[in-house]
Order: sequence, then C-alpha cells, then structure tokens
Amino acid sequence: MSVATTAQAPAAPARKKRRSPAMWLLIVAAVIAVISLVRIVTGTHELDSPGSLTAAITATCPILLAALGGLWAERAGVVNIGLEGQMILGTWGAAYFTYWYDPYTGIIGAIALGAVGGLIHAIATVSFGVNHIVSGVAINLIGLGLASFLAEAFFADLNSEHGRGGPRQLTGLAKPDTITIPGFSDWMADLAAKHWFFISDVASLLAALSTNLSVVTILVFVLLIATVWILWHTSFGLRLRSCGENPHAAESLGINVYRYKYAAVIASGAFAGLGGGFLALVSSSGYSEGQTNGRGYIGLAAMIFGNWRPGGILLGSGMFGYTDSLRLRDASTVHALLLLVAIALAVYAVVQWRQGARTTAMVVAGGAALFLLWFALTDEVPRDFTSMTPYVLTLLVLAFASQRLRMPKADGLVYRKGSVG
Amino acid sequence: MAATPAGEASSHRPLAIQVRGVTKRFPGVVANHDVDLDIAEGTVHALIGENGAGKSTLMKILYGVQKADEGTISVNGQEVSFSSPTEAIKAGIGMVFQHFMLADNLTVLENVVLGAEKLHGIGPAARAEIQRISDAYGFALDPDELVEHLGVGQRQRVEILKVLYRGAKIVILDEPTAVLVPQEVDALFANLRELRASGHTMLFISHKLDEVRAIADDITVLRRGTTVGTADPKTATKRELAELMVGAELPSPETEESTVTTDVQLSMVDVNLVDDFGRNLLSGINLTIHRGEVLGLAGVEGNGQDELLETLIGIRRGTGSITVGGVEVSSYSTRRRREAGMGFIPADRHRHGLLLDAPLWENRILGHQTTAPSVTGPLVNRRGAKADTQRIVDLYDVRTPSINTPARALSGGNQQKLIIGREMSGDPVLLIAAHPTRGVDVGAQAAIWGHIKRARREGLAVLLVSADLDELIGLSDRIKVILRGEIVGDFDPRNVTPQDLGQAMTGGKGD
Amino acid sequence: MPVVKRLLAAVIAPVMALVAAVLITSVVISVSGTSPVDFWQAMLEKPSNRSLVNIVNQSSMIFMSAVAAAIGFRMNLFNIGVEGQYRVASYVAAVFAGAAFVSGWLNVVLSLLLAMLAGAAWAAIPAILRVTRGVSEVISTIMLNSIAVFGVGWLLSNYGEKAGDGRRTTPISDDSLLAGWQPFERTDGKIWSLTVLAVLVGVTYWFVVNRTRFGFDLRATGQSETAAVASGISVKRMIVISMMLSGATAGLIWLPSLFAETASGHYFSSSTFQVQLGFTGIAVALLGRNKAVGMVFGALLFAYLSVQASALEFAGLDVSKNVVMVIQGVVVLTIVISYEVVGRWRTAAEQRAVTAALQSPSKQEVPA
Amino acid sequence: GCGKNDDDSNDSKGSGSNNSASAGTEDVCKTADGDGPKVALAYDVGGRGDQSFNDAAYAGVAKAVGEFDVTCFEGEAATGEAESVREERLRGMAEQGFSPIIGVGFAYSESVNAVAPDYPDTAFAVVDGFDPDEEANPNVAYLGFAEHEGSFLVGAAAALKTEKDHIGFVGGVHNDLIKKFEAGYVAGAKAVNPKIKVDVTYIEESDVKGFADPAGGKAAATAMYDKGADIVFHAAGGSGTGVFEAATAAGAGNWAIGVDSDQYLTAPANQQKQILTSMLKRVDVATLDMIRSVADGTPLSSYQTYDLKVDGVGYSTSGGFVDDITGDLDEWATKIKGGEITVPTAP
Ligand SMILES: Nc1ncnc2c1ncn2[C@@H]1O[C@H](COP(=O)(O)OP(=O)(O)OP(=O)(O)O)[C@@H](O)[C@H]1O
Ligand SMILES: Nc1ncnc2c1ncn2[C@@H]1O[C@H](COP(=O)(O)OP(=O)(O)OP(=O)(O)O)[C@@H](O)[C@H]1O
Ligand SMILES: [Mg+2]
Ligand SMILES: [Mg+2]
Repeated sequence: MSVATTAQAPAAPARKKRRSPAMWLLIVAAVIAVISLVRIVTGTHELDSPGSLTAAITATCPILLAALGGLWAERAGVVNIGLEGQMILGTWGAAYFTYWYDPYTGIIGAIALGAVGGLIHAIATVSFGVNHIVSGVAINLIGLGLASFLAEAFFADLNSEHGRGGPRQLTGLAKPDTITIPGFSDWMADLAAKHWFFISDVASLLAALSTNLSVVTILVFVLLIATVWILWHTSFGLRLRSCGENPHAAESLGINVYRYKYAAVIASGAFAGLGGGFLALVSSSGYSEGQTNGRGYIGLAAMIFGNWRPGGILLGSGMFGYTDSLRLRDASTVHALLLLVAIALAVYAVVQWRQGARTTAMVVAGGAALFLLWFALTDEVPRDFTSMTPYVLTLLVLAFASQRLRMPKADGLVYRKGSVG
Repeated sequence: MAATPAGEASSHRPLAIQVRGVTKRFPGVVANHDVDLDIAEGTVHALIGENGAGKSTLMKILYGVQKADEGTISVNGQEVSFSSPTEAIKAGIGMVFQHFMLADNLTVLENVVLGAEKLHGIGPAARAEIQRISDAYGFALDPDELVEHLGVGQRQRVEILKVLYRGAKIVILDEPTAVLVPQEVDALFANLRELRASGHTMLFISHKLDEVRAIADDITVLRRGTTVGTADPKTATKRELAELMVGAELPSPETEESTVTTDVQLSMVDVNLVDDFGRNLLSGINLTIHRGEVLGLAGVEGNGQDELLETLIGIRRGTGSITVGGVEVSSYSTRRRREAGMGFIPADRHRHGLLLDAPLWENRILGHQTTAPSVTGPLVNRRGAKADTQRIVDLYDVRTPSINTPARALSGGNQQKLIIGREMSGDPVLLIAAHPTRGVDVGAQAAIWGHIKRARREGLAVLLVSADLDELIGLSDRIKVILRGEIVGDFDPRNVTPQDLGQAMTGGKGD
Repeated sequence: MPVVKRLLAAVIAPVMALVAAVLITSVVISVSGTSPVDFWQAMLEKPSNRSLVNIVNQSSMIFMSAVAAAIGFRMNLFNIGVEGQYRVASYVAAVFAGAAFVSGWLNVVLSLLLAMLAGAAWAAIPAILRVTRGVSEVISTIMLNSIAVFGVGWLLSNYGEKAGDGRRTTPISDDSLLAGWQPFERTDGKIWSLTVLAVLVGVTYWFVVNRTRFGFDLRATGQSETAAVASGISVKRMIVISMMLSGATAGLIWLPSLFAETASGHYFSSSTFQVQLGFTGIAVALLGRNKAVGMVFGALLFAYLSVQASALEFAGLDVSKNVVMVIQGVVVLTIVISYEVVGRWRTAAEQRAVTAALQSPSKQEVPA
Repeated sequence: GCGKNDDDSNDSKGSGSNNSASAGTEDVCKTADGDGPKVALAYDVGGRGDQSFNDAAYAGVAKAVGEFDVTCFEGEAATGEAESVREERLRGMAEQGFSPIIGVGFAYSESVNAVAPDYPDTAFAVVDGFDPDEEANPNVAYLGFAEHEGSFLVGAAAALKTEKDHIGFVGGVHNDLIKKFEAGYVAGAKAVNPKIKVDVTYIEESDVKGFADPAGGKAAATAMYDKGADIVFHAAGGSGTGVFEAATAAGAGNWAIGVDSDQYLTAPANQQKQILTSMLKRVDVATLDMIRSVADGTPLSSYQTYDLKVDGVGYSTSGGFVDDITGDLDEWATKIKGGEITVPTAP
C-alpha cells in the first residue's frame, strides 16, 4: 500500500503541536507576572484591583455569550450576524419575565426569546437556503424594532415594587442572587490591597471571584465548559461539527443535517438571548432601549479572533470586556494599558520571528515600539480614543491574526438536502 | 455477444440485491427507467454505462439518498424501501461515492465513527476497532490523522473503512478508480478481492472496461437510464461491452502523422512555486512546446499539474521564466496572458470554467472580456457575444434549448463542450487543457479530440493534462510525467504503456 | 421558459412576500392590543401632499444608500459599512461647504466630490484589510461604523461650533443652498434639487453593471470568484475598486438634505444628521435584489412606511412607530425567502426545458 | 427662604406623583376637554414615561389641565427619524390649531425654526432649545435652564454630607449641556470644601448611547465607590438607574444624587433610601409657565431662562436625607440668586 501514500498532496499544513497543561499554567503565570510588573512600575493598581476584575468579568460575560452563540452556529456551518438582534430580544424577555415572575424565570425568558430569534434565522437559512448574512441583517432589524415595539406596548404602564416601566425602559427589577464566600473574600481583598508583586494580583482575582459573584456569571462559565464538552466530546457535537465541515458527507452517513443545523442555530440564538438577559439582570437591573450597544457584533469579532475555539473566544471576549470596563473606571489605567500592549506586541513579534514570519515580526515590533513611545510621551489617553478601543482593537487583531484563522469548511455555505454525490 | 435479457444473472448464488422495474424521474429527466438488477452474494458486480446513463442515481436509490418513483428493491430477499442512508446502513449496505465524502478538518477516526457512534462510541473502543480493520486489510491509516493530510488513495481507503466499520456486507463503489493510477487501482482491487473472500458483496461502477473485466464476476449495462443487458466479463470483449453501452463502436484517439514544427511556442525555464507554508509545489520545471505539438503531462492528482497549469495562466505566481512565442509573459497578469493567445480549459469546470447562473452567452464572454466579439472598447457587445455563442453551440453540438439558458442547467458534458468551444475561438496560439473529456460521453469525447487535432494541425501548441492515460497516449506527441512538483520522466507515446506511465507517476523507475 | 412565466415569476415573489409581511405584522400589532385594521387604514390612507414630497426626498437618499450597498453585494462583498461611510463623508462635506472656500454652485460641486472621496477613503480601509490581510469585510465594516460614530462625534465636539447646548459644523451660506422644486403649496415643501443625484446614480449603476466590461467583471466575480480569477479578473483589484465605488456612492447619501434650502439646518449636527440610512439602504438593496428598478420600488416603499408612520399618532392610534422597523425587517426576510422559493421552481423549469431539448435529437441514437 | 423651599419640595413631590401617575394608565390628554388653550407636546425619542424629562413636561401640562382647563395632544419622535418627520409632526399640530406647541428636547430646535414662520399665529416653545439661525422667531420661546445653579446646590449638599471628602460625578455624554452640570456640581462642592476630591467620568464622549447605558453608569459609579467616594451625582439620563444600583450595591452610607425630576419618587424602594436628593430641572414649571402665558394672551418668546430665582432649578428633599442641611443650601441659593456667586457653566 506504500505506493498510494506517495500520492500525498505536496501542500499539507503542518499539524498544530499541543501544549501540555503544565505549559499552560506556566504561560498564565508569566502573563500575571508581566501584568503585576506593569502595575507596580506604573503604580496604577486599578489595573487589576478586585473592583476592576469584577467589572471586567461583568463586561465580558455578555460578549462571551454572544461569541459562544456565534460558535455554535458557525460550527454547524451557519453564519449568524443576527446575534445582536437576538441579544436585544433577550433583554426584553429578561425584563418582562422578571417583572411578572422572578429573575430566574427572567433568565429563561431571555433564553427563550433569543432562541426564537435563532429559530427564525434557522428557518430562513437552513430550510429556505437564504444567504446567511442577508437573513442576519433582517433579524437585527426585526430584533431592534420588535423589542422597542414590545417595550412600548408592555412596559410603558408598568409601575410597582417589581419595577418601574416606561416606553423605553423597565428598571428596578429584582436580580438573581449573588454569592460571596465569607471571610475568604475579605482576606483576599486585603491581600490585594497590599499591592505585593504577583501575590496581590492572584489575590485580587480570587477576591473578584469570591465577592458578589452572580449565579448567572457562574452559569456563563459553566456553559462555556459545557460547550467544549458537548461540541468536542460527544457524538452530538461531532455530528454538529461535521455539518459545518462537510454537510454532504454527514448526510451520506445518514445524519439529518437540517436537524443539527436547526439545533445549533437555535442554541446560538439562545446564547445570544442569555447574553441580553445578562445585560438586563446582572450588568444592570432592567431593560433600556439600545443597551446591547453592538455587543452582538463584538461577540462575533471575539469568536473570529478566538479562531472558532472556546479558549480563544474566552480570551477575545475577556480582552474586549476588560478594555471596555477599564475606560469607565479610570482613564489613567488605560494609559498603563499602553505599556502592556507594547509588551504583548513585542512578545508576539518574537514568536513570529521564531516561526520565520520575518516581515510580520518587523511590523508587529514596529507597533510595539509605537505603543511604547505613546506610553512614554503622554500621561493619559484621550477619553475619545478609549471608547473606540474595542473596535480598533478588533481591527488590529483581525489584521494581524486573520491568516492563521481556520473557519469551518462549509461555514456560510447554503446546503440543500438530497444534493449528495 | 448479444445482450442476454436482463435479470438472468450468471450466478447461482443467492441474491444480495434484487432490483425490479425501478424508475426515477428528476425535473424533466428520467434518470432511471424500469431498471432490473440482480447481484449475487459474495460477488463483485460491475455496473457500466455512459455518462448520465443513470448509474449514480441507481446507486443513490439503493443507498437511500434518493427515493425511487416506481419499482421494488429487495436486499437478501427482503423487500425494502429506504428513505435515508441510515436505513440502508442498517440493512448492511455501504456506499463509496463518486466524489469523496470526507470532512477535511476532522480526523480519520471522526470521519469514520460519524453517524455510527452507537457502535463503539467515539473514543478508545472506536479507535481500536478502526485500527483492527485498518490492519486486517492493510490500509495503514492513522486514526488520529487529519483527513486533509491524506492523499487520494488513503482517502479512498478511509471511505472504504467507513463502510466496513458499519459492518456493511454490501459495498457500493461509484467510479472508485476514476482518480487512481494503475498501481493504486491494483491495490484497491486487491482489497476488493479480500473483501469478496470475506463474504462481502460489491457493486462496482467504472467507465474503464479493462478494469471491469479485471475485477468483476458479473456485468450489468445501463443505457439511457435502463438496463440493456448483462455480460460475462470472462468472455465479453471491450468492443462488445462498448456496443452494449452506447450502441456504437468505442473510439480511442488515434495519433496521425506528427505536425510538430521547429519554432518554440511555449518555454518554461526553471519555474518554481512555493505555497504559503514555504513548501515547494513546483520545483525546477523546464519544458518547451513547439507550434503544432501536443505535450502530454501525466501525474497522480495532487502532484502539481494543476499548480503548473495555474502558474502558466497566471492564477498563481511562480518564479522563473515563461515565454510564449518568444515573449516573456511571467510578469503578465492572467488577462494579458489570455490576450497573448493562451487558452485555458480548467480541471474543474464548475469552479474555474463557468458562471453557473449566467446564460451561455455571458459564459462565452468569460475569459474573453477584452477581445472581440465579446466587447467593443469598455462596453459589452451583447449582439456579438450572442452571435458567437450560437456559432459555438452549433459547431460543438452543445445540447441546449437556447443560448439564454443558464449554464447550470446544462449537463456536464455539454458544459464542457461549451468551454472548449470558447477557449478554441479567437484562435489561441497555446492551449492549456486539463482533462478536456472528463465526464463527457464517448460521442462528445471523439468530437473534442477532433477539434484539438484540427487546431494542432493549424499550428496550435497544446499542454494536455489528463488522468485518462489512453487519451494522453493517443493525443500527445510527447509525454512528461510530474511527481511531487517535479518533472520525473519523458516518454514517447508511440512506445509506452499505461503501466509504464503509472509506474513513473508513482515514483517507480523513470524512463 | 416562456416570457409569460418569467413575468409571472418576477411579480409572484414580491407579492407573496408582501402578503406574508402584512399578515405577520398584523399579528404583532394585535398582540399589542391595537386593531390591525385601524393600523393599516392609518398606514394606507392617502398621504398628504406634504407627505408625498417627503416620500420623494427620503426615497432619494434611501435609494442612493441602497445602490451603495448593492455595488458590494453584486460581487458578494457585504459592505455593512455604508452607515459609517456616509456619516464620515457627510461630516467632511458639511465642514468643507461651511468653510465656503468657494461660493455658489461650485461650493456644492466640490463638496459632492469631496464627500465621494471621503466615503471612498473610509470604504478603502476594509477593502485593503480584506485583500492584504484577508479580514472579512463584514466584521471590519461593522467595527468601522462604530469608529466613525466616535471619530465624527469627537471632531464635532472638539472643533464644531457651539449652537445652543450642542455642537454643529459651520452653517452653509445661502448662496450655496439649492432651491428645489415646489410641486404643491409652499407649505407643502419642496422636492430637493439634489434628488436628481439619485436619478444619476441609478442610471449610472444600471448602465455600468449591465452594459460595461467592468460591470461584467463585477457580476462575474460575484457569481464565482474562482471562475473570475481564471478568466483574468484581478479579484483583489475588483474588491478595492468596487468597495471604494460603494463608499463614494455612500458619500452622496445625505447631501440632498444638506444643500436643500427647505431642509432645516444646513449643517452637520447630532439632530440634523439623519442616521440609519445606511442600514435602511442595505435592506432596500436586498429588497430590490440589487436591481436598479427593484431598488427604486424598495426605496419608495420604505420611505412611504417611515413617512406614513407619523400619521399614526394623529390617527390617535396607540401603537409604537417602531413597528415600522419591524415591518421593514419582516419584508426583507419574506422577500428573500419567497425569491428563494420561486428561484428553485424556476431552475427546475429550466432543467425541464434543457432535457426536453436533450431528448429530441438524442432519440435516434438509441437503437430501437 | 425655608418655607419657600418646603413647598418647593412639595411641588417636586407633586410633580413626582404626577410622574408616577403619568407612567400609570390614566392619561389626562385622553380625558381633558376644557375650552382653554390647546396644548401640544412633541416629545423627543422615548416620549412620556422616561421617568425624568418628558414626564416633567407632561406634569406641567397635567397641572395646566386643572388651572387653565386646557386640552392637550402628545406626539413622539421615533428612533433615528428624519428632520422632515419632526417638521411634519409640528405642522400637523399647528394645522389642528394647537397653541402652544412645545417641543420637548433641544432636538426640536431646527424643526421648530423651520416650521414656526409658516404659522405666525401659533405659539411654539422648545425646551432646552435654541434659535439655529439669525432671523429671530417672534412666535418661538426657548425654555432654557440654569442646570449649573441647581447642580451647584446638590454639589454643596454632597460636600456637606460626605464623610470621606470624596465625591463623584457621572455624566452620560461629554457634551456642553452635561458639562454645565459637572461645572456647577464641582463648584458647589468646592465652595463648601475646597479640598474635596471629585471624580468625574463620562460614559460616552459624544455618542448619545451614553444616556441609555445603565451597565455603563453602574460600572462608572461602582468604580467611584470602590475608590472611596461616598456620594455620586449623575447627569446621565437612562444610565442613571445604573448609578443608583451601584450606590445600593456599595451599601448603606453611600449615596447617589438624581437629576431632572425627583428620582426618589420614581426609584424602587430598595434604592430610595440611598438617593440623597435630586437636582431638579423644573421642566414642569417651564411648561406650565408657557401655557399660562398663552392663556393670558401674551405668549412667551425668545430665550427664557429658568434659574434658581424662578424655581426653574432646585433640589428635592424627598426622603428627608438633606433636611439637616437645607439651611446651608438655602444660604448658597440666596447667594446665587443675589448674584454674590456666579456659578461657572463650563468645567
Ligand atoms: N439531482 C438531480 N436532479 C436532476 N437530474 C438529475 C439529478 N441527478 C442526476 N440527474 C439526471 O440523471 C441522469 C443520470 O445521472 P447519473 O449521475 O446517475 O449518471 P451517471 O450514470 O452516474 O453518469 P456519470 O457516469 O457521469 O456519473 C443524469 O444524466 C441527469 O440527467
Ligand atoms: N445535482 C443536480 N441537481 C439538479 N440537476 C442536475 C443535477 N445533476 C444533474 N442535473 C441535471 O441533469 C442533467 C444532466 O446532468 P449530468 O451531468 O449528470 O448528465 P450527464 O449525462 O452526466 O451529462 P454528460 O454525460 O454530458 O456529462 C442536466 O440537465 C442537469 O441539469
Ligand atoms: Mg455526468
Ligand atoms: Mg455517476
């Protein structure tokens, strides 16, 4: 049989080498150390104070959920830019059901309305083979319009101890419970306040995680892990992914591709809806028009940045969440961030260089130098730019990373049943 | 021999599959009409017929991908009616499709267990089972390898593995040899024989009659959607089978007296091409083609012939020098190269040759956007383009109701005829042709060969890539063999056999 | 296939879609407790003269926005960034026109050109990212929309002139304002002069796409990038050019309003600048299947909906105007779906035609 | 002095309760059928029920129904609607004989300016509005407010109440209007305690989304409480609810200050006990004033500023958390009224 193996196609991308858990721990430690250094050098302890981290986590969750939604859909081969619209529906659902029942019903309501948005997208793209972007655009229109329409219809007259309504908001809703580990939380907070190297940074992360942590936040991370498990360690996940890689192959093996695509896209909508719910019930306590503020799109970007992998997605969402929350906490910290970015770019440049991508390395190194200069020559970042950060960041990241990205083979392609062979 | 009435299979064994009066209609097309088929258990049964005779359709029906409109199918004596492959698989039928059905970004294991997770899960048990089968038949497959890293032959074995993994006793193979070189074909046949020995029944489709006679126990012939008879591979000759298939003599290209001239039309000097990962796709390619010469290029799919053609036409950018008629064109864009008289018949007509949803006359313009009669200055010349399209349709016998029909609606062969007509018009000086008759039925095949020869007589230089070695030998004045992006052999078609070529193509000894 | 059938196919899809849309919205409305009948009566009652004028003015802007989007769509470029492009361009044009470097119509012409340049430049960013770095234009344009909002807002609040508690660009001097045409009473308003831009843009779009080599390349690239490459089209070049054309067209969107004497506020400010036109344009492009004529109808429909919406409150209906957005979204969805359905039916018919043709001559080849 | 201030707070309660009523089902404009002036309110996006600005305007009309038995009509802008649609709304009102026609929100400045000349006999008013061009409009009144003066008082209140000499300000959008709030607030605080530390954050620089981002408001305020501030004043419209939440989350001893209307009255119970006071922007007073002028046959026109002198701005006492310092605050108030202090309008 060796004969045939010589028919090996010349172009075969090198296999990714896996890093061991220990390796990962080392990397994480290194990152924390660097952050700690920057914190101490610049003296901006807000950089990773428990408060900042809590804020960052809160800001991350909705984006993360949107991104996971994107992941589910696109792993099954359906592009879902309707996330934003589904998220908006989620905010309305959360508010409505929380007002009439309780926060947990609210969460379910958010998920349900998001799922409805997903269902519409599925019907259009899967059953009718409509272009995914087109359907997504329409769903964003509908989501935005419907939510504000329903709000005006159902919230305007609400007014009781459960919350106060208006045509564009429903505020003062009950919130899901939060969890604080008594003792530990304070101890960690104290440690963090010591501003020691490394220890305080770890402490403040633990403090953030052990103080007033919303159960929904916990749910989000459970869902993240569940996603990994379902998509990569169950046959359901395997089938779902096969629909995103080669639906015809899946069909030829007797898999009902439509069913899995439907499941994936509905799940996608549900995630986005929960994201909306999070905004309405955890980030704040109520519905207010336009509160999603493009997070659905940012989530999409985070997913692409994360290369359609949960790990990367967490990283991407975290980045956006962090920068977005930091600018509201204290502008000077954003300035310290410049140094951090400079260092990160420098490291990336080195990596690139060692992988032989000389030109990229040079470019990145140049970027690092610029950021360093910016950091050195100024003592604060103009507020106007800080609000742009997530968007500019997305562009930069995509500009540097997009080559090495690998989207599902059949992502965004319209598939029709019975077209096998 | 005359066609024995369908149904009397030459085997006394019990029937694994019995098809009676199956009819399948597509919008307007009758793909299968009153088809009868008997397949004896533990035999290799060959199904032959020209393109579009309805072979794949019949197979898809057997495998539950499509549903028959009329007729009955019984498996091992049981009458069945599958509405999805799942049911066919349950009934012990497996199918290897005409085009690979693999997810590149999944591992061999994932591809195999997909849909059959119930059997051994998706973990170690499954891996062990795959290993077992792979060893049993000498497939030499690593379960955790990504499929995208596999070669054609290996992918085919993954396909077979998928079938066996599901414990199928009846295996359908739709044109499995189309993409294989003789050596790989032999290997495949070895596997099939082992399978037969272990009691499997195989239904085997091919256009290559020698292969059929080499492997099959029985042969059934399909013509225009219906069974026209069965034959015994031991006694039937190629010619007889051909007559059964098309009711006509099977043509094969005959080289006439050479028309090769001395003036060089194309010369490639030390052309190299690397991919994004820095690996060599083409290394040190040197070749020249004279006016009136056809240079054949033989190679296993994926060894750089597509890249070579694409570099020539300018879709890919390599290093080194390319001159056409003495003019250095390596700096030219694809458009300028076409303007310089290079015609291009791509390997994949759907991806590179046609705008499937555009009418034929717009497809005539494609690739000739800058030259009359398609355009005048910056404007599209609709009248001119339509007139010329009509000319092509008539001259090349493209079967279509009108030149306003979208290309998608045409059959593969007719699409191919249109492309060839288009690339021949505007008298090119150099034709770069990949598989000009792939998927084309015998009638059209002969016609296309005719056109190429005529143009060659008029001084056209042709670079011909084809997986059909007979075609290659029949048409070419010289044959070069390409392996892993390098030219490894140089043959004279007058004294070379497909086997020699196959050996060179797979890294056996050169000339 | 027969012409009759073709025509039928052409009209059947939109009709199906509109019916579906009406039904769905009626459900939504009745959910909110308003009677759909009353609603549609209010929406469908004959528009006042003034409304007619507004519909014309609005649709001119929406139409140009649709064309801008369609240029990209025609070659599978999803330029979601029209919104940002016309914001940037409008600001630039307003600043230039306000500065009055030149006076009279010359000021107008130069501003138009400048707006097109600005729009093209802003659109060039995603184009270049796409061809050099392979960044999906969908994401990049979405990001650039937000960046445009911040960027322009920042410029305005730092360099704009104070007006009440807001900021604005310097108002355009009267000699550069265009009178427009007055079809009815004076109080019924005027049709803005620059609505002619929409006509020009429409005609040019139709001609370039259907009659020129460039247009052919554009459509070819849209239908099959691979085939386009093989045919000698430089796809990268096409992407950059068409993206910039799209941006240039987007640059014009708001200018009819800016230079219209009768429009309120001849400057760029948070209240005078009309947002959302970019997204409306995308919807209309989808609605009109990127065909010039189709988009004309689409633009008129959307303009009609948004103008008539203001009739709702005088009709004393207690229904949110945002329902218009719902209708628009639903229409887009139902339109594309019904076109899909009709499309399948048509392909089948074409294949039938083909095989009919295939059958007849091939018959005698089969020995009896 | 004090008495004045009391019924001021009563008023604010009154307007507040009207607010809550307005958010409820009853709706005076559906029932009112007097033969007084025909008042039309053109709200900006959101309309009645926004728990501040628009509700205050409505409250003014509601009072007018009693005082001048007016009939009224309400119109409302849609998200991202065209200028022409706003004009259409105003013209529609004018042609149905409404006068005064009150555009609530400065977004109506241009459209009123365009429409008013065509209806010389109709009285128009724009809350927070301005005349965008040279030609003055004799039949338009621009109802402006001295937000900085009101903010000064709550700033002083904060300075008097804080226990950490550290307070904060959260602005919705970093524009000139909101800067007025900041300037007054800081000035007031410094006037009381020059060494006081005031954190200032704006949710958005220029994007009006900053007024509809409760999450942002919460994040910004939380940061301030984390960093040791114990009182935060917000001028962030809808994002304000986030600020109140942050206060509640920060726990007792931390306060928030509301804006525009008496937000103590509209806040949910759990937040009420931490809303120190609210900077009142008496749109209701202005509206009522406009209606009165029309009823008297002498419609207001050109710029009208509602400052401390005319109770156009002030602070609320609901909850009684500032009862102990009303004395001091009124002294500041009199100083401002008397011109001893001129409050800056920009930071
Ligand atoms: N999905 C389909 N829709 C419509 N017609 C079809 C479809 N699939 C096949 N046909 C028709 O059925 C005929 C038989 O097609 P089929 O693929 O079975 O031919 P074949 O014998 O496999 O040809 P080839 O040797 O080229 O594979 C075709 O000629 C075509 O006309
Ligand atoms: N997957 C498909 N979907 C729809 N129609 C199809 C499909 N495959 C084939 N057809 C139709 O079947 C007809 C012939 O297609 P096909 O290429 O299978 O025929 P063919 O006999 O193999 O042609 P040729 O022998 O010339 O290659 C065409 O009219 C085509 O429209
Ligand atoms: Mg075929
Ligand atoms: Mg076949």
